[in-house]
Parts: sequence; C-alpha cells; structure tokens
Amino acid sequence: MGLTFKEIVEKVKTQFPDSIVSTQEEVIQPWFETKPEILNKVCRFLKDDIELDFDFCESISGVDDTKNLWVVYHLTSLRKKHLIILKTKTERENSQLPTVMDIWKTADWQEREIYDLYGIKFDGHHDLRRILLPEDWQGHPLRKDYKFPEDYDGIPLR
Amino acid sequence: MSLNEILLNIIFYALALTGLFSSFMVATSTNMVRTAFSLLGVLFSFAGLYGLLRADFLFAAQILVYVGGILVLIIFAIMLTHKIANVNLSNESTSSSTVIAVVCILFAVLVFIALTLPEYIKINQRNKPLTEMIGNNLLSDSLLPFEILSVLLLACLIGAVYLARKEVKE
Amino acid sequence: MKEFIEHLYNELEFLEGLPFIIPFIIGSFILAFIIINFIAVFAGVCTYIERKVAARIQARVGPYMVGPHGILQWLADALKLLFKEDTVPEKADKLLFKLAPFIVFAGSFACWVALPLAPAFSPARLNIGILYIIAFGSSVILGILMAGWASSSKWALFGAMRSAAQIVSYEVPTGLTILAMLLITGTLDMHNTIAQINLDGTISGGQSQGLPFPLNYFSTNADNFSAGMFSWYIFRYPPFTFIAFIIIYICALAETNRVPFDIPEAESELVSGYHTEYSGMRFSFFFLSEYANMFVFSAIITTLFLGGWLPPFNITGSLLAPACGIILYMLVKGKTTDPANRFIAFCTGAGIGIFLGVLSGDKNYWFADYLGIQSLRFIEGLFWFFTKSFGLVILMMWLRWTIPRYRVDQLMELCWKKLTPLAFINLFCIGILEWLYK
Amino acid sequence: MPGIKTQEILVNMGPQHPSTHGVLRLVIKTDGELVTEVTPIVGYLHRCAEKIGENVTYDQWIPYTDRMDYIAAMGNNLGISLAVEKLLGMEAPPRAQVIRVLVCELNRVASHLIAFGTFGLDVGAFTPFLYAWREREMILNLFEMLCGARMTFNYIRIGGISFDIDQKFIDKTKEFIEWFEPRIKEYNDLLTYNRIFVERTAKIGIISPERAISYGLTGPNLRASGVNFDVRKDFPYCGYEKYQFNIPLGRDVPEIGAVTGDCWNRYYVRIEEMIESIKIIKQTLENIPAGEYYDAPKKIKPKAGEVYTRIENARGIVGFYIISDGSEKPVRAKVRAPSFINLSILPEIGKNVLVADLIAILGSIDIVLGEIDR
Repeated sequence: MGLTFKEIVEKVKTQFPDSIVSTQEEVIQPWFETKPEILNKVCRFLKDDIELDFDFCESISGVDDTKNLWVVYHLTSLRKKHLIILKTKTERENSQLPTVMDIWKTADWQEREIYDLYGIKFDGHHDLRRILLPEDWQGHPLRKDYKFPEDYDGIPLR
Repeated sequence: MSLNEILLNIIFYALALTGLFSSFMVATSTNMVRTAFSLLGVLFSFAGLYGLLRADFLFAAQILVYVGGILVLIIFAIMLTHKIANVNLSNESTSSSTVIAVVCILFAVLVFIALTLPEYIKINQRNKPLTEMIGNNLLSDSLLPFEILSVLLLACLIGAVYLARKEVKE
Repeated sequence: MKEFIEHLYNELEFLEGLPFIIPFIIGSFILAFIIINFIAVFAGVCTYIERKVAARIQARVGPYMVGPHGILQWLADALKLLFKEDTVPEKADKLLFKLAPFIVFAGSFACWVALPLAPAFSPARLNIGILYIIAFGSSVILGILMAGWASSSKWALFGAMRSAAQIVSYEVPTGLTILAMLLITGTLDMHNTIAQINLDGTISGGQSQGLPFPLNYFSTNADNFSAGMFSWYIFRYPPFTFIAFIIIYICALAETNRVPFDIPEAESELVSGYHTEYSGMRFSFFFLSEYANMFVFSAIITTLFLGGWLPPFNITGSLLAPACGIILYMLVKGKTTDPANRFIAFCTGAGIGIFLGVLSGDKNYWFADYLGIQSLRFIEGLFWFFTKSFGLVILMMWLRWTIPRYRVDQLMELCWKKLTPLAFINLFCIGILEWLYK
Repeated sequence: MPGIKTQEILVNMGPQHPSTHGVLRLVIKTDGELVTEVTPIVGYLHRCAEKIGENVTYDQWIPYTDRMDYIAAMGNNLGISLAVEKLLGMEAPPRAQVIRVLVCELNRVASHLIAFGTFGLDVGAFTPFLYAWREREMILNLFEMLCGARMTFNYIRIGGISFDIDQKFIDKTKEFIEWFEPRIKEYNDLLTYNRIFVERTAKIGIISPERAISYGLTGPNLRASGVNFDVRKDFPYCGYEKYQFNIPLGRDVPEIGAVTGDCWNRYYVRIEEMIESIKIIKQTLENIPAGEYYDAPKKIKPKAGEVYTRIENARGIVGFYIISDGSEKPVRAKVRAPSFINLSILPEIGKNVLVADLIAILGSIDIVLGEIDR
C-alpha cells in the first residue's frame, strides 16, 4: 500500500541529492535528517509529490540533546497510509529554521509552541509569539540549560 | 377649591415641573445618552398631562409611539453611530447665541398664543372614551392630511431601506 | 377598584365627612402596595416552580432543602439577594445604572394594574386597557437599554441592543394580532372584553353575533359564567383565531426574552446580557420584572383568547372530567409502569369527561353558583384567571427547558418574514369574517 | 454608506466565560454582531507537563497524562503506555489488551456525551446536557468500580493494567449498554433533529476536507469533513483490527440542510461514534481472554532510542513522542495534543460569522483546555 522508509528516502535523494545529512534505519522508527536550508523545499516535495503525498503534518516537536536543538516532523499520508520522520537541527545560540507554515497550516501553532518552549525562531512565520507561557516570560523552559527563575514579575516562585 | 381640585393641581404642577426639568436636562446635558434618557422624562410627563386632561388615548399613544418607538430609535442611533464602547460620549456643541435667539423667539410665540387664547379650553368631564372620536375624526374630516402623512412616512421608510441596502452592496 | 372603594366609603360610618378623595388615595396606595408585594411573591414562587419544572424535565430533584420539598427556596434566594453586596462598576454611569432596574420594574408593574383579574375586579379599570398595557410594556425596553449602556460592559451593551431590537420588532406582529382580536371584541377595555360575552356565546358590546355552527351547539348555557369553553374568543373563527393565538404566544416568548428567544441574555454568548453587571437587589428587580412580564403577557392572552375568568366548562363537565380521568388512570395503572403513559391516560379520561359534560348541555352554574353563594364568584374568577395564565407561564417554562436558542438574525427573520405577514393575512381574514357575520 | 461608520469593538471573551469550556480567552473583534477576527489566547492552565515528564520516571508520568485530556483520560494512559512498551520492545498480555480497548471505548462514550451535552448548552439547550451527565455518571461509576477513580484513572500502566476486572463489572457494563442504547434515539429526538438546533448548526463553520487536513485536525472534527482517517482502522493498535465497527463520516444531509464539515456534522459524527463504541464494547465483553493482566519488568529502563506512538482518543490523535537515553527518565516526552491542534483552526473559520455562530463553532470543535495547555 504505502511506501517503505527506504523508498521514501530514495525518492527524496533523487530529487535533492545533497539534502539528506544522515539516515537512521536500525532504530525502532527510522528517520532521516535534512539540511535546514532546504527543509522547506523538501517538505514541499514530500507534500506535493503524488506518490509521497504527505498531506498531514501530524506533529512537530522540538528536542534538545544538550548539543543541538532539533525539530522533528512526524508526517503522515492520509491517502497512502504511510509515514515518515524528518529531523533537522540548528545551533543552540541564534537558533533559526525556516517555517513550514505555508505547506501545512497546522505548523502555525506547533511552531509557536516550539518557539515558546525552545526559543527556535522560525523564519517566515507570520505571528511568532509565545503561546503557552506569558508574553513577558524569560527564557525557554524545555531547553536543558534552562534555569528555573526565582520570581516572575516580583512574585516569588519557590 | 375642593380637595379634589387641589390634588389635581398638585399632580399637574408635579408633572409640569418634571417636564421642565427634564427638558432643561435635554438641552444642557453634555452626555448624549443622558440627553436621550432625559427625553424619556419629558415624554412621560407630557403623557401624564394628557392623562390629566382625560385624553386617555393620547396618553397611551404618546407612550407607545414616542417612548416605545421613537425614543428607542434615537437611543439606538446614538449608540450605533458613536463609539458605544466609550462611555464618555459627549455632546460638544454647547449652546450658541443663535440657539438662544431661536429659543427666545419660540418662547415668545408660545407666550403670545397662551395670552391671546380667549379662555382656557374647558375640559369636560367626559366618561366616554376618546378613542371613538379620534377614530371617526381620522377617517372623516382629517382623512386627507392623515393619508398624506402616511405617504410621507412610507417614502421615508423606502428611503431608509434604500440607503441601508446600498451599504450592504459595498 | 374605584367602585369597591366607593362601596366601602358609603358603608363605613366613620369615614363620613371626609372627602372621598382621601380614602381613594389611601386605598390606591394600599392596593399598589399589595400588588407590588404580590408581584414579588408571585415572581418568587415562579422561580421555585421554574426550578422544579426544570428539574423534572432534566431528571433531577431540584430545590429540596428549604422547607418541605424546597418550597421556601425562593424566600431563601430573595434573602440572599437582599444581603448581597450591591456592586456598581467603577466606569458605569452611576445614576443611570442605579435607575435602570426601577424603570424596568415600573414598566412591568404598571401593566399589572389594568389586568381584569376577576368579575368586576381589576385594580384599575381603564377603557384603553390593552393599549395601556402595550404602551407600558414597551417602556421596559428603555430600562433595558439604560441598564446595558450604563453598565459600561460590552456584554451588557450587546444584550441591551439585542433585547431592544427584539422587543421592538416583535411588537409589530403582537400589535397586528391584538388588532385582529380587537375587531372581534370591539373594545379596548380588558374587563369588558370578558364581561360582554353573553350566555349564548354572543358578544353584547361588540358586533359579533353568536358563534358559527357547529360551535354554537355547545355554548347555550344560561349565564355568562357558564357560557362554556366555546364562547371564548379563540373559538370564534377557527382556524384564524388559533393562528392568532399561536402568533401572539410566540411573540410573548420573544418579548419576555424567553427561550427560544432568550438571545439578550444568552448565557453561552453574552454571559448574562444586559444585567451582567448587576448584583443583589438590583439584579432581582430585573428578575422580578421578567417573571411579572411573563405573567402579564399570559394574562393578555388569557383575556383575549381564553375567556379570562370564565370557567372552561360547566358543572357536569368539571365533575365528569376528574372522574373519567381517575377511572382511566386506574384501568391503565395495572398495565403500564411508565408515569408518562399514566398521565396521558388521565388526560384522555379528563378530556372525555369534559366532552361528555359539554354534550350534556347542562344548564347548571359552575361551583360558586352551584353552592348558591354569589360572592364566591370573585374567588372563582380569580382561580380560573390565574389557572389559565399560569398554565401559559408554565408552558413557557416547559419550552425553555426543551428547545435551543435562535440566533439573532434568525430571530429577526422569523419576526419580519414569517410572523408579520402571517399576522397581516390573519388580520385581513378575521376582518372579512367579522364583516360577514356582522 | 460613506457617512455612517460603525465602530469595531474589541471584546475579551474569557478567560472566565460560560462557553469557553475552561480558561480559554478569545479576543474577538466585532462589527455589531459580526465577528471580524478572533484570536484564541491559551496557556492559562499550563502546568509544564512535558517539563515534568523529563524529570520523573516513565511510570510516574502516567498520572500527569491523566490531567491533560481529563475528559477522556484513559486514552492518554494508553498512549504513554504503548509508547514505553514499544521502547521496551514488549507487549501487554492479551487480557490487558482487550480490557484496554474496553475502557478506552467506554471513556470515548463518556467524552462524547460531554461534547454532546455542552454543545447543546452552547446553542441554548440546557436539558440535553443533564441527560448526557446522567449517562456519563453511570460510566464514571463503572470506572470507580474498576480503579477507584472517576476522572483521573492512572489505570492503564506500562505492561498492562493496574486492576483486573471481575464478573460484576462485566454485568454492570452490560446493564449500562442496555440502558444507553435507546437513549441515542432520545438525544436525536430532543436535539439532533430539532429544527432550531439544525438551523443554528447546519451550514455553520464549514471546514473543507483540504483545510481540515492542512490544519491537522483529527478525530471527529476531521471525519466530519468527510476524511476517512481513524488510527484504529488505519494503524491498528491493541488489537483494534479484530473488532467490527464503522467509521462514521460527515456527509451532506439535504433533508435538514446540513453539509459536510459543518457544525451539525461535527456534532452528529460524535453521536454516531458513540453507537460504534458501544458495538466495540459489546464485542470486547464477549471474549475477554483469561490470563495475566499485568506483566512488566521490575525496573522500567528502556534502551536509548526514540519512539512516536499515536492512538485515537475521543478528540483525535494523541501522539506520544518519547526519547530515551537509557536511564529511568525520558530525555524528551512530547505530547501531540489533539485539542491544541484542533483549536488552531478557530481563527480561520471563526472569521465573518456572528457571535452566536462563533460559540457554536467553538462548541463543535470540542476542546479540553487541560489538553491544550498541558
């Protein structure tokens, strides 16, 4: 029915030869990593290609592995019933990634959430504000080096 | 003067004073909405005066038409066309000399009428309702002015609908 | 009312020498006091009944703690409201904010004065009765607008605007329907509307003669008081009078802001509409006036359509109705456990009883005259008037807990595109019929 | 008309408002009754569930997942359990699998009852809410019998379930089903085909299938737009492939004027899903295999790796993305919260509707704020 991981990666490779940084197949759920510069193009291809047809962006997650910040895209095709995990990474300082909002509208809030909790700025996002935390909150709590603040607006938190 | 008459006089002056005071408020209040609500007092006290004259139909019609209809429309218009979210809605144009002049002239006319009228029109102590008389009059002697007024009102209505439609199209 | 005081004035010796005006004023004040308190108690009881009705419909128990079966709950509520802090929003227009509840209440209170509660008794018998009630009923809008604007809260303002637009709109079909009924009754005097119904179903004051066949067959009793159900105005020109009844009932729902037309206080949209910012006693005035208004409208409908204080059927019918009902209930009781079915059985039985009673052509008077006590008529009239009006109020409650709410544009559409043309056609048809039967 | 200007008002609907289903704030710009723009502001209930997840062991995090979608908490328990089981490379015993399906479907019914009731409430019908509450109470009683808790169960654990079920529970569940099945017709009579209700909900807030997919809607909201996607069917877990059930989809109903993807369909899909859930519950009750109900290693310490699992909960796909570094605590515990993503469509479809419609749309999306804010 759907394509396997290998086939999907193969298709992406033929389209964008140097886009794939690495692939991981020997894990529970295989994934591949792509360069952030052409993330937008890869995603567009994943969505628009008739055989891939990843019309459904299920989840966008931020991850902090203490060295880099990652953004993980879990994509599903509702028609083809296959899925793919796409990762991309950025530096801890001045972390920036292109937005995929123009491809999947759902990225709007999910990217805002990642910006809120990880501080990754998404280029081209139309309304990048904090979403869960108060607008004047300091820091991005899900980063591993986050220090829990002593107080918020003069209210002691401990 | 019998006690009955004294009482009627008390009610008359009370109503008249309320009417005057409310009219004064209408003229001087800087708050538009308060002005409109002061108008309520004016209309009610006049309705009361009609009631005192035993013009019961006029009394009810005054409240029904002016209070229930026109005043509500006025307040609506004020609320819809101004910054309704802003409470401090005010009427900046205070009385100018022309206004005072016009008011003085109108008052003079009123005084003139009051003085030149031969005598007080006697209120006969009818028990018969006024409704029938008004109805007969409207459909016999005053039929032409009544109908002309109706046509005028209809024209107003159509005009209002036309104006409102135009906005929707845009 | 005036007659009553006159009567007392002539009877009581110690009043001699005093000019009539003094006892008249004192009497009026006493009456006003009684009515105000009556409205308060009435509205209180209404809230209790409303809660019980709601609870019954919603498979709950309802108030149960204060008094037996929670019957004093309304008193506790009133006390609570009395002792609540009377808050005034900081940015409100203080004067208008404080004034608004009283204007609303005064409007609905004034309406009560002209209601014909019993034979030869309405607090003030006005020959423009129904016009007066409509006029003062419409002045309630101003209080609502005042409340909404003075609260300086957007929700309250929304509610007030909606409410005013709604009431003004629905006054059109209401007025047209009342006009149609006035063609039949031929009088604005609410009291006379009922009093002029003759024993054989004709109307003495107005123009109508007798009932069209076959309704006249059932209504040939010997007295106004036992003229029977079919002398009521609702049975005058079926089906047009039925349609009129339905239109005016829908309008009554809309004018009292009841479900499905409760958009001014739609709690899921506007929190609580024009009285969002009110608390304590001021809030309860809005509450009182809502229930007072419900009753006023039901009373108008009762008077215009349901024969006011007249009993619905004669003595045979009124005895046969419960008897047949109980018989049928007993018959069904063994066969079904569903209380709804039992209730239906009882109602069917009662209906059969009424039908038999009407068919019997019984010339007997109803309860009061049957016992030979004329003055009981007053109480009997009160009983029937309140029973009918209250029935309509309870129907409003029933509707409230059954159906959802209209949207504001749908509500306007219903009014202007459906009810108003229908009311016009109805007015026309009733006019023609009245002209034919004249 | 050029002369007259009506002013747009900015209104704060919430955080305390009767129809926001929790502490949600909607900043709406209105032109008279028309909503020209709506901006949801969330986060008032933010409890750092994901941050907490990184600081507690896998087992300890399960109760926190209860508090996300507290209306349908069983699904959340199941999601995290399945994720960690996958990381551990194990599977729960068959008996536990069946009971998991049973409780999840019961919970789905309870959750849809709330959706049904509160939606009625939003369009002004108060009574259906209490009927829904009555039936939900029975389900909660069942759950109380099962694990002692009524809302936050902590029932499904890594490696199985925390308590076995007994014959009494099965009997009571059957009793409930017998009571519940005729009720659906009652709901339909009372609300679904009520003319006013239909007028309020049909053709309101239409979401086209493309838009629904693009916004990542899941669950009944997606299916009401006519997209046939249900994780239970398409990517079965817990043995859902063994059960016979249909996926109710939104459709055009010309008799009453409803079109695919409108509020009425979002509502009605839930009603139909309750029927389907009851079917599944009946099938699970028929054959509950004997044997172990809990079988987990003494110490839950998965190897380094990552896993993303999803389950179909009442409001849509609940995904758990867990990264382990081989210790007792996860490095990253991310939840894909369906309500959060479903709500993100509101600014799009809440434009140029009446205030009353906005409430109906919000009600039809059926959000749980505990899950949005986590």
